[in-house]
Amino acid sequence: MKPILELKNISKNFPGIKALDQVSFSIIPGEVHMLLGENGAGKSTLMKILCGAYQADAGELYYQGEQIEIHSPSDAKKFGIAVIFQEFSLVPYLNIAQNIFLGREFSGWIPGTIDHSKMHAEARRLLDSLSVEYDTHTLVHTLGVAQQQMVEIAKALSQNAKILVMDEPTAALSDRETTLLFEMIHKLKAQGVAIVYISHRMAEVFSMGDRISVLRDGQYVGSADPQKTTPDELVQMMVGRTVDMVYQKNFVSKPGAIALRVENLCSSNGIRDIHLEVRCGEIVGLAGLVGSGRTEVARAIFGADPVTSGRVEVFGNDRVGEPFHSVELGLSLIPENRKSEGLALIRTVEENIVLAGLKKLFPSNWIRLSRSEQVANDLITRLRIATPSGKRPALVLSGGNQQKIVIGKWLSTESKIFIFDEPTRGIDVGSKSEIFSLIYKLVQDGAAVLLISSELSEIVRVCDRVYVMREGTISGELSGDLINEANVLKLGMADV
Amino acid sequence: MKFKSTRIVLLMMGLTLGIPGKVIAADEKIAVFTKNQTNPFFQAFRLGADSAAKQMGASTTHYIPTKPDSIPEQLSSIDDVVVKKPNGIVLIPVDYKAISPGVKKINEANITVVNATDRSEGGNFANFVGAHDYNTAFAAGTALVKALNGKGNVIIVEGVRGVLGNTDRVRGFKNAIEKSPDIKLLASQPANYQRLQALQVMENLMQTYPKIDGVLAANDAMATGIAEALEGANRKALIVGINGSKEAVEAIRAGKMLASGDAAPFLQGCFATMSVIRAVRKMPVPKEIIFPAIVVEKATLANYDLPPEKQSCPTWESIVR
Amino acid sequence: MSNIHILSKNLGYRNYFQRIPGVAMMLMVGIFFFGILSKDFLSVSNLTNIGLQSSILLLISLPMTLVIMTEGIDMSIGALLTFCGVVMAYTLSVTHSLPIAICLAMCSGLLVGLINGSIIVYWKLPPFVVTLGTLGICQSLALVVTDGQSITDVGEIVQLAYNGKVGGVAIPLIFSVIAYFITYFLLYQTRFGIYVCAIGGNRESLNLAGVSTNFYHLAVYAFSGLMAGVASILLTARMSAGHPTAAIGMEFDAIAAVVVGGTSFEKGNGWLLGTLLGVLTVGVLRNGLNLLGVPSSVQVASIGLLVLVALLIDSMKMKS
Amino acid sequence: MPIFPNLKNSDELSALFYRLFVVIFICIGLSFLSEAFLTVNNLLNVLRQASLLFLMASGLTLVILTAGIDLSVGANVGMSACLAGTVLLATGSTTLGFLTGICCGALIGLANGLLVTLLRLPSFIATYGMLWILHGITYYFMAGATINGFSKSFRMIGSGYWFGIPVPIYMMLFFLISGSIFLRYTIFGQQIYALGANPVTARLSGVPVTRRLLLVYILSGITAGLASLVFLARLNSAEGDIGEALTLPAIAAVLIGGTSLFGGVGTMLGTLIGALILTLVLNGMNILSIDGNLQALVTGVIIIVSVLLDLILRRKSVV
Repeated sequence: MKPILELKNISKNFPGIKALDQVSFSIIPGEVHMLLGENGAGKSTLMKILCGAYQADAGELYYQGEQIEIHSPSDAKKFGIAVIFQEFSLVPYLNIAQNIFLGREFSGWIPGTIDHSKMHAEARRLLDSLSVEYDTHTLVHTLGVAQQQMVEIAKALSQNAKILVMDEPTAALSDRETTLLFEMIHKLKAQGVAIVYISHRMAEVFSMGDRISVLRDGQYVGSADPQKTTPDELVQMMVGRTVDMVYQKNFVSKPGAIALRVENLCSSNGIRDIHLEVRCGEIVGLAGLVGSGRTEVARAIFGADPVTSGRVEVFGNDRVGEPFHSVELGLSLIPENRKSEGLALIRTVEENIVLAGLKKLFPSNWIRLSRSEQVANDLITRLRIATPSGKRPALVLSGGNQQKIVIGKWLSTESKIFIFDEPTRGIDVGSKSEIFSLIYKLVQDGAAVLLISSELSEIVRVCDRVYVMREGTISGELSGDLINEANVLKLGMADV
Repeated sequence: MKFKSTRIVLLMMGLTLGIPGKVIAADEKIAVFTKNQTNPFFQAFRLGADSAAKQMGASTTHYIPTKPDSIPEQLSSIDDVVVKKPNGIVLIPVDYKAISPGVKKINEANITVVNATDRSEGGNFANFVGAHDYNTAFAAGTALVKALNGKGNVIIVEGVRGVLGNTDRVRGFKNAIEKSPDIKLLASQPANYQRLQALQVMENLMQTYPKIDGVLAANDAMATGIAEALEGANRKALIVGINGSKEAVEAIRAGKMLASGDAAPFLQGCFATMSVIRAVRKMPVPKEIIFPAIVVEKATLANYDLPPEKQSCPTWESIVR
Repeated sequence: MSNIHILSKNLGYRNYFQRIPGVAMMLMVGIFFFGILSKDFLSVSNLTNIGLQSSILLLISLPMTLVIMTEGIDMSIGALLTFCGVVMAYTLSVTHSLPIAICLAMCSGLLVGLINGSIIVYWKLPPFVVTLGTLGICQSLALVVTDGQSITDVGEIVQLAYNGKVGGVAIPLIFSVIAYFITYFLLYQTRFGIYVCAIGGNRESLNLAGVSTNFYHLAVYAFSGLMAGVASILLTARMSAGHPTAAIGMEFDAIAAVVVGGTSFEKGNGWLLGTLLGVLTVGVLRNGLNLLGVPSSVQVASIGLLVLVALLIDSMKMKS
Repeated sequence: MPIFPNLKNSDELSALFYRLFVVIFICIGLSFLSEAFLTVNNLLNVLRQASLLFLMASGLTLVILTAGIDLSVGANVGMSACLAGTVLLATGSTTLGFLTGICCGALIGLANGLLVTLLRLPSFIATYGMLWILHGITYYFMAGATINGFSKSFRMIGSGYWFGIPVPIYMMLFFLISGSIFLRYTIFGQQIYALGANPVTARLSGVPVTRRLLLVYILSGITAGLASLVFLARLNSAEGDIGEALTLPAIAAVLIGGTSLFGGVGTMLGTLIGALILTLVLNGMNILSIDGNLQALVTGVIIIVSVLLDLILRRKSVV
């Protein structure tokens, strides 16, 4: 089968970095082409070039054999290329239908006007095909993350594209929606759509992929056949160095005193009578489907959402009021959404790192620049944050490094309890393992860790105990050998 | 039942008392329009109006744009007042031309209206009460020229460009100094009737002009500001303002200012109101009452000891014959 | 897209009621209150009165809504309105031809709007600063054209634009209604409207959708300028003169009306009807207080209170 | 020595550099056009005038750093001035006058702060409403009167000299330095930057957002109060709308100074430069006695050009 789209020796430079270097890459109708690579390996740049957001500095594109050029998003559309982006491209105060057909509205009888009814009908049809039933009139800002992702997918499908590029489409999806998506992908394959699928989840890579290509530091490393390769090989290709398998845990954690105790906690954000406790020196997982209220629990514990009843004890003393009390008590939260909740993007790496620790570092309220600089640099080296200097704004760094900054922020406060909310969402394998070894380090030094994750494998491999949530409350606790994917799923799913 | 009858009795008593009422209060409602809240001139005018109304047993309501000197707002207020139909209106138009549609409206509703201070271009009024800005400015300017013995360097500090009063005053100043060839007009810069801006404009002008003998300011606030500027640079110049406001009087007494053209705001208020009430009561009023342009100087200070809020209007006959 | 859409279609009546912004309540309260206290208030003549007085503000508040929806702001619109008025009056005094005058007024409005837009869109300068600059420029131009005088030899016909009636309805009202529906149509029935919302909400995605964002962004400011031109017709007619300081500072009234009407400075969340209500509320308040003969200083304060209370009611609703 | 902005942060440094360039450019231009410009006297004079603007703008800078804005600053100055003036005349005690002015300013700031934090009103509207309310109250009590004639000792702060340099300039320097130190060398400053850049992050990182916002608005109020005192002392009199004319210029100064309306970026020095630019322009136009009709135009153009120039130059440096 000959490729519908071929990229030959594509290069793209940004001031400072070589984002893509001589990358060649082909897309064949009716197959799912898995694209792997660490963050900053050039995947997103490649996508941006495909969808016309960037132009390549060098190299050729061939569409069904003849050479073409993509100068703008509209060109990309001409060639039937559609992209599902990772960071949402939805407009908050437009409704679902308008978002799906943004830029491709159905004209009404007067030129320039819109045929609302037709648009909603079409949107309805699409959503049904994904078998999700939100009203097409709802404004997207009222939707949850997973729902928005589904709208994203619908939007891409609506362009009935010949080439469909998906960047981490399942990152925000619950298992149910994921299966829906996969069915949809199979349908599309049958229709002969070519799919480029970017993912960090090995399971997906092997279950969905027909072909696997790996990028590293903007260069094409090689292809692999999912039948003939193993996760470790892939990881090696991606990272370029042999990493001991990501989650491997080479110590036995010895739980100590109770660090965090939560008693029948209820919050206006929808969670009800939550009981849990985390001891020093152990990693406790908080599992459950997306939307089962894990993040809400974290926020309520941290004081980010108002507590309506129940209590949170930190080392024996009550936590009340705003987050800054929690911080003083040594509680720390690595939020799910690092860009909008974890970082002040326009401020420098250094300022971000010391932000949470200011009070601890400078009890006199007077800042010694040398001190903060030194603290920041220590953490930058310790966490292997890849940045030219602490004086660069945080927004120029890659996802993995940004996540490290968010963690570093809490290391600069000598806090003893860490709540990680999806610490590895959309992060490459390399940084993943680093982040976990970091977590292990913390635990060995006697910190208490509460880990929220959608990746069961993570939960199962890493945690000493696991609380499973369902519909806003805790449906069960697992420990020891009972911790396995099956049990977690059973507790997480609504009773069947 | 019982108290009802008593009430009727009282009421009849009231009537009987009321019968010879021609002489005492008929209590007309008079709407008074002024330009802004902050300028002492209009404050004095309002006080004059109130005192006159009190004397003649009428009542006043004041309409002032919430944004200083806003034409649309004064027009709107006029519309509203016309709906309300007061017995008489005293109108100081924010702009003598742009307000004329409002005047037209008043006339159509045939409400008696007196024009004060700035002579409105269109419409028919019971009469006009005022002292022309031009004359006042001219007189004040002449006072300065006299004090300078007809020679020296002079600066004009203007108010808000585009506001009528300012245009007339500046014209008055200029004509006054043009009369004597040896007087040199160095510059004429706007300071928007603002004390601070006047002060800073003066400071800046002093940098370019080493020798300034006289300053003509379009109102007293600016004049005093300029006085401060000169004092700060300890330089001397004769300053002339306009309005004859309280602070100007003090400044003149203290020798900080030379003079201030007095447009007699209080009297204007008095007689504008008196004439509108008289017109309503079908008593004769002259076509116009123009107050001679007076200049407050050391010599004439005695007449200004009493601040407006303590003054009360002179009798109609004392002025109008 | 607009809140109103989902409200009617989705949530049904109770929520729609719940969502009534503070400004609407203020308006009802105001009408009720003044209606009782002043016999003249509810008279037809007075109500038209309010309508007439609000017309100019409405004409510039409508485009302001769109501008604010694109996360921008137009500080120059008051000065621009003044400038256009002056241009119109001047042309009339020279040519005595109404069509030419109107045409020129609207053109100069459009032109300045385009300038604002181009600087903001193509040079990526913050709208606030840019329009602050053009504010000064327009103010000066108005002064230069008139040399600080007001221009009055504009002839009689002009006044008709404000005092005239068509089929018993005052022309400014007709202006307002047409303007409102045109804007409504643009915002809720056309691509333009969707893109305006998208520019404020998520510009990147609009670009990726292959829409030339800049064009529509520019169009918004152009529209704003054009409407200033239209409003200047009424302004000139109202004063039957051109005056170089007539509408200085009106931009704040417009912005206040828009925001009080429930349009927010972020994420392209706008509501056109709210703007209309906002404008009317201010009009009712001023008129009512005048009828009651409340001292001006109190009026000043109560306008401030109105703005705050209206928003307070909304923020209370948010909480509940 | 980096007391001013974070001089190690190349972006902030370059931003300032280009703005300084604008100032120098204007100065050179003016000194060619008029020999009266480049004299010690005039420069001192410009500085003194800039200091009044800067006093108002310095507090405003903090507010804008938190992505807010304070439109009531001018009205605040007006009210504080009138109140302080009345007290000064009534009691004749300078200290009491000072206290009144500053407290009045601070209280108004507090009111703004509460509206913005507790009631979550957008600062633009909250302070706009406040503006009208303050004016109303001031007009009501002043009733068109002006107050004047203050003691020499009090007027020192406005019109006095120390070592041949006007006192307001010292105040300006004091506010510049203390302001910069506050922003750079106290955790409050850092927290204010963070909270301007991303309030959510700031809150989740243990910044007491509400308190910091209140602090910012109160400080802005206090600077307004102080400005009002300097106005009083400088003018030796006050009326209701004193300072209103300076609201927009103050905001313009902050924005020209490179502080972003979206918060999180900006410096005191930048604001000072902004104030200088505006003052220089006016000073120049007076010195050259440019036609009054054109003055607003020139200012407008300068505002746009200075921002644009900065932008162009910086793009160059980036690419």
